[in-house]
Amino acid sequence: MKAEAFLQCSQCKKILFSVEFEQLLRVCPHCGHHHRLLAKQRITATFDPESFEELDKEISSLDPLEFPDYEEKLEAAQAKNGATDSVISGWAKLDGMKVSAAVADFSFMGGSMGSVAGEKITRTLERAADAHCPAIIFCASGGARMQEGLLSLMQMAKTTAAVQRCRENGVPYISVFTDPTMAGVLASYASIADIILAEPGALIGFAGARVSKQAGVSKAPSDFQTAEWVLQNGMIDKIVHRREMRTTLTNLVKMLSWRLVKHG
Amino acid sequence: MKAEAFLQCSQCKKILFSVEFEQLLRVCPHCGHHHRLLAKQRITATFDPESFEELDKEISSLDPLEFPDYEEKLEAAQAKNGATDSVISGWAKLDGMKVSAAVADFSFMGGSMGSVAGEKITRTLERAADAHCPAIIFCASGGARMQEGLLSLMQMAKTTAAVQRCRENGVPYISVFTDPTMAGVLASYASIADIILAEPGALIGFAGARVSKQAGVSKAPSDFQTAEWVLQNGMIDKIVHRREMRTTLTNLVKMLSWRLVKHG
Amino acid sequence: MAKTWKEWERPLIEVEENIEKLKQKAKASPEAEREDLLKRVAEFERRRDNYIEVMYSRLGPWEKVLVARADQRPYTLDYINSIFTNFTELEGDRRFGADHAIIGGPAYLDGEPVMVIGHQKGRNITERQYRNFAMAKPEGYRKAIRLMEMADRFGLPLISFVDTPAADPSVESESRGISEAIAASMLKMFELEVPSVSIVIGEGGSGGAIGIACASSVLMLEHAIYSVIPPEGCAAILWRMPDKGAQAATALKLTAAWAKEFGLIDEIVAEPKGGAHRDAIEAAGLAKEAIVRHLKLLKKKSGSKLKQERYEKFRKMGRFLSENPVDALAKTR
Amino acid sequence: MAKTWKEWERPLIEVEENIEKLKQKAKASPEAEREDLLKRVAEFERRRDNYIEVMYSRLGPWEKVLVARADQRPYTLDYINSIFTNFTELEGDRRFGADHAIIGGPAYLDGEPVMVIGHQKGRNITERQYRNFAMAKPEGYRKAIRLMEMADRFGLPLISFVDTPAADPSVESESRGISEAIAASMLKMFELEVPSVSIVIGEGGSGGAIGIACASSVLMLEHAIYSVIPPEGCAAILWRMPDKGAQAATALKLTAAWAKEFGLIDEIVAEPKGGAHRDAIEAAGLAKEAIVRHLKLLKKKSGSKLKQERYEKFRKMGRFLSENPVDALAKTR
Ligand SMILES: [Zn+2]
Ligand SMILES: [Zn+2]
Repeated sequence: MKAEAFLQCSQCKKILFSVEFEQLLRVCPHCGHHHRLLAKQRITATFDPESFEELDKEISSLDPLEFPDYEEKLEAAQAKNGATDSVISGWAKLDGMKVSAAVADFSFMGGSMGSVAGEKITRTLERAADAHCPAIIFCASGGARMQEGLLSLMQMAKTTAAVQRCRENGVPYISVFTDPTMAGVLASYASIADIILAEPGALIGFAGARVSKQAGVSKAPSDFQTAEWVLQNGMIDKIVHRREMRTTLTNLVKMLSWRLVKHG
Repeated sequence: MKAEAFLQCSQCKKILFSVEFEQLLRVCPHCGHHHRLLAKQRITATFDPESFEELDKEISSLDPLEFPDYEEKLEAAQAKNGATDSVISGWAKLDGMKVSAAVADFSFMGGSMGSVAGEKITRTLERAADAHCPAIIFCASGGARMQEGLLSLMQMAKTTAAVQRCRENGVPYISVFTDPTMAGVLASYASIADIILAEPGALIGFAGARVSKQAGVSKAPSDFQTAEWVLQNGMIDKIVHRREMRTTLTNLVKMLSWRLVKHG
Repeated sequence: MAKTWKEWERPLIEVEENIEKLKQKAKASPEAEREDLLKRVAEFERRRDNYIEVMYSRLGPWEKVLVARADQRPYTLDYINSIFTNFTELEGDRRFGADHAIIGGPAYLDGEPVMVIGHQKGRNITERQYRNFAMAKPEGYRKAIRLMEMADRFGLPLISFVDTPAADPSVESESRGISEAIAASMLKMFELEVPSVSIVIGEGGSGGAIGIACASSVLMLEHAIYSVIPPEGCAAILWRMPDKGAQAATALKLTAAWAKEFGLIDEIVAEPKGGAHRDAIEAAGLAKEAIVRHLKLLKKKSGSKLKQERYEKFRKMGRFLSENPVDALAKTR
Repeated sequence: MAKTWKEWERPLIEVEENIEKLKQKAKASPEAEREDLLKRVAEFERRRDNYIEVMYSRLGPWEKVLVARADQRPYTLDYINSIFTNFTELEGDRRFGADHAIIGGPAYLDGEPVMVIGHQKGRNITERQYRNFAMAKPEGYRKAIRLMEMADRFGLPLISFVDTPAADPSVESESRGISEAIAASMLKMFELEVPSVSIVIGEGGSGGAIGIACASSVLMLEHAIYSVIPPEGCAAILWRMPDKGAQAATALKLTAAWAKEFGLIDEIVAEPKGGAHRDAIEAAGLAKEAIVRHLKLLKKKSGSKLKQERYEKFRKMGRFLSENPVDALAKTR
């Protein structure tokens, strides 16, 4: 990507300084729209500088179903994004405190969850449970990865089972819904975190808005499937501005893992 | 009460044979209305013949608040009803299986729960938990007994705590909502049974219908606070005709206490 | 009979106004007169303080009702902001919707994390509507249950602030199971293996209150009320006269002193002279001292011991006549 | 390409009709001709049986889709009525409302109690609407969770029948947290200390299916399907042509054989010749045999062992390339 000095906010159409835009963590200074972040940008914006230690780099997607065009799509995504799949996982620190973290990247095949994403999320949660330290997962996904068929569906079960491990070990798990958090990801590990935060305006839903609106009797409100609507419906705990995310996470994680960290 | 040969159904106004009416467990053969039962009639209609062994007979209400007219009301109710308070408790059998049972009687001061009713319900649940046998409670109450003030409110907490004992001991607890099951009784031990059955048409609610209808924005439907409405809202498991109650309870209680009774 | 706290405190308010007038007059007066006027101001203030002290040390049940409902009385968030740091509100019931009549989240108490929940009243019309007059819907209790579970899972002591006229009785709340929600919330409180402290700070209104008040230690502010039914409702039923609230308040024995006398609360927490609304900071300080003291004792106990003692405490509540000598002994408690 | 099971079975239906006509003709014919006609009937019937056998032993993925959705296929209640006794449906989610797309309750299996849950389809328009086409709302999953908790509390093995096109995607279901409900239901299944068996009897439709299919043993009927997305939806996304369902069905590998091949189910349960809809009683008998056999093995294990093995089974699901030799080994499974 070539760095341009100016760019236009896709939401309010105003012209922004690229440098300022990046300093503001890609939040538009005019309309407050939270533009999507790449996984690496998210890591920099959230965790202690230089603290992220990536793991699970050695795994990458196969094409177990020999699904039409899947290999080509994967290769193209890898070439464009630089990562091997839609989730980056590893150790990180928040104000010096070790956390097991995973960050999804919507720009990699719509953040879809196949065997690799499922495995990385599972490992992230298992590492947290085993090391008795908190788990933090930034979600961004259109859902399960169709091209891996039933194997993808089973990642919902697998990651959910791993959440159960965290619960059993008394390890806090916080998920953050970023734009978008949908379908198979929302209906598995994302929604059963101890605490759920969301970025303003993030799209959050089970089915595509078109499908939802066709089904049932109620009309969809204008803010249907936004973070704000979902908060109003009791499904998340808090909408947090990107610039506050780090502080909020740090605060929560410290309070909930008080017992895990020996005090006094 | 003098036995008349005929009586009129308060619901459909049709004339009924008293003898037949009693044989039908006071369910109108014309409109199916389930007329209220006295606690003793309920016991006869439900449990194995002669199996009921009343306990807790030795406790009766005090007037700890010296509440206006409470003593007189109590004495009048005792004289009219023959029982010492609104709940009868003890051991009973269902198809030979021992159960800890309590039956409320709406005719005794509106089945209201004061210290005595709360104590009897609590003992019923504790006996079940301790003896590892199922608990069955027939509810019929307008709510807490105002005349015992905060002591009555605390019966909600006390009876709820006793339900927790049953849960911890893996003892099944079934409550049956009969007409009416309201307020402080509904908002405590009644609603947290493992299984909740209700008689057709029973009035079931937290607040009086007049209060409910004044509050909030939704209009009350015509079947508001009936067993049928409450079933539709997911709050109970099944509406059971009085003549099926014994069989249904027996079946459920046997299945849920399989592990408690040594098999094989 | 005064119907509101403002009406009942009117004499006091008039005194205050007169004092204020005198002060203004003094300010505008020549030096010679001023000294005399200021003396009178001081005298009035001394008398006013005396009056407040006497008035608030002899509050009758109905006056307690008025004070407990006073729209200047500190509410849960006032206590939270004074007592805790880093309070982070968490909202979801994960079932149906947000509820603003019960709030909650983790916070630090003297540097150690706790879970705080409480009914929240509103101070003006907009706020009151937003808070639904602190009448929680099923969602509120289900959120509370979630936070209690979280407290239990992560070992955070639970502190609940009780201040509600009643649970929401609307058709919608009925349809979503307000009764079940209250009962399940109590049940959860009896399951907790962490210490819990409840404090009735204003109105302890029947099921809506007890739903989040089944704690290891239950405290009650000096002028708070705790009742099975609002006095007006009681009067309406007993005498078909809702305006006989004062008589009903007396009959219901809804004061902290009676609750303590009956063994239904563990401690009465003193309020600042003239009531919590005269010094919210001091009120919070007094509440904090009591909460911290109870927590300190509770924290020494194991989870199973806490559970057992909580059970036994509530188990004993009730007064009845027994012909059985063992019960008879028990009832003399 | 056939779009429905009826369309696809049309040749067979025509044969059936011809046989019926011949039978009628034979009945009305004089003795001499009758014998000849009946011989022809017998020959046709033999051929028809052969045809059915061959046809159903070579079903392609799309035909499996049609058969799995067949409106004569036995549904959950058909299996329940054949396999269990004393099934007692319990309805409440204790939160919001009744849901008829998922049913459940305790029942006896060979004289011992179990907890049964399952998606329920409707056979005619009224029933289908009542069952919401077996698309469960949050209430359905929350009821299932309640029944699972009950099963765990009282030590009843859990048996779930999976047969849904998808979870209900309506605005109402979104607003009440269909995603949370599905995830929480899976979570609950991983918490259970009782044995659990799931059996996909028809359509195993994505999240709606896996929500109640995280069992110790997962079985799948021979002609059932199990898919991350309906083939039509997949075709619409891939090729913007929803009518290319057949191609998508092939690409998705949504058959029992593939699910077994990938290690995602434990056993394929044979159906009667010509599919479960040709003999619902035999189909239930075959399903019962498999369920009972799996339960028998599972019952020997402790609660913690069941939990651990269930975890490990699902933990292994997935296929990926790993440069780490330990993973590489694992993936060759
Ligand atoms: Zn903008
Ligand atoms: Zn009648």
